[in-house]
Amino acid sequence: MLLGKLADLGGAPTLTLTAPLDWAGLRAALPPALAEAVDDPRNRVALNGALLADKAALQAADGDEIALLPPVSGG
Amino acid sequence: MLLGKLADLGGAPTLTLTAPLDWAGLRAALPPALAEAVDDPRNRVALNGALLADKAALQAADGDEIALLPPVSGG
Amino acid sequence: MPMCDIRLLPEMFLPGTLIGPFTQANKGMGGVCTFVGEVRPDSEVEALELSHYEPLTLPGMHALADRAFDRFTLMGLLMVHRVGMMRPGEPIVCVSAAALHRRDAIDAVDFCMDHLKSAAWFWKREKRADGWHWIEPREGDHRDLARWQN
Amino acid sequence: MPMCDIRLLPEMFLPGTLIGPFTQANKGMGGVCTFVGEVRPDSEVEALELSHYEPLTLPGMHALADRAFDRFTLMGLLMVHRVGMMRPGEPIVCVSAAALHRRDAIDAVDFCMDHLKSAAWFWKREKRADGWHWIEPREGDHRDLARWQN
Repeated sequence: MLLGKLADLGGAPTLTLTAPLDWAGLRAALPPALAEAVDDPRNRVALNGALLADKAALQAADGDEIALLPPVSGG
Repeated sequence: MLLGKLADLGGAPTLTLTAPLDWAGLRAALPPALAEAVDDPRNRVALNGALLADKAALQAADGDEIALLPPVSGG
Repeated sequence: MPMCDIRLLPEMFLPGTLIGPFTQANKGMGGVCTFVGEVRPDSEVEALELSHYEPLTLPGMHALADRAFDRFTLMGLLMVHRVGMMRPGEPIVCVSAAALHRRDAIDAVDFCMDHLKSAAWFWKREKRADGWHWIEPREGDHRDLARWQN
Repeated sequence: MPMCDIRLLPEMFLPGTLIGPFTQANKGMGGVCTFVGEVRPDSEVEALELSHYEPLTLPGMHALADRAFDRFTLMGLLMVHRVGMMRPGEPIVCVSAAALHRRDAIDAVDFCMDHLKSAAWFWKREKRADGWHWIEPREGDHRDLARWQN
């Protein structure tokens, strides 16, 4: 899942990647502009709906949903 | 006009006094408990709907309305 | 042109009937903040009476509205206060502010409520089993008011 | 028992239809403060889209409501946020808090709005003549949020 402006960088709101994926694997699988953007500490990562405190510790298995979350802007 | 708790001290919401009245005359014409209460700086005085900055400077003529205003409590 | 609706109401009112038209009249406003105060329910209070002094009370509310317009960037302000005899649960005050930015709308309502509560020409008394009691502003009301003194 | 009504709405809503029942459900409350935000009118903005991430957004709003109940003495809290495509002038957010004392009601609405504005899982973009633009919180929004960090 790509949220907010990261969806523009990814070219679509969702991407399907091959599992298993760690942080290096995720970055390698993303389009270059998006791979660079996810390094920005303001962009957060959630695995199956739970925010990761340390995104570099990502370990995604088959069927897991990774969400890339840029800074929010609500109400 | 006696507002708020000053109406209780005056025994009625309005009193009719004989003009002309200055501050000493007003105090002399009021029931003693009320005369004492109006000295309290928290109690304000208005003449014909206009607050007096200095109530001791009161000068009321025939037909004027004096309002004795205790501290407020609204909404 | 800013819309300003200031009223003293001697009879029970339904806040929705005021807020709906106020919101409609301020279309394109960004945000509207509203506070409705009710006579606080208290099993010992049978009735509440709010007296006012006509020549000071309504002009004082208009002056308060002018200060709110000076201090905040507002598109509209509604300020309605009951007077007379009320029962617990009835609305006693309704303040609504429309502004392009929420900070102005919320702060204007806060400002007007603090001043209506302890710096407007109203006198409140409650009827309990043992008779009528005059109510004075709480210490917290004075503290709230002091926040705006700059 | 405190009443807590938290919703994400994908369709246009009329705030009055939510606030009326909320106020009725909190009879005997002292006061209720309500903020309604509308998509700000801007002649250059054709539409606004608010996206969210289901697994985080609604749980995040519930967590925000819990914090508001911890921080303020509330009787009820209504927090409704639009998602999806909106036109200028449509309501986008409605927060209403009922409390015995006005300070709690007003501050709770202020607190929830500041957090919804810059610390809730929403992403906003505007459609202008030259296409879509992502909107980020203004500097003032971050300052507003920082007020609560103690």
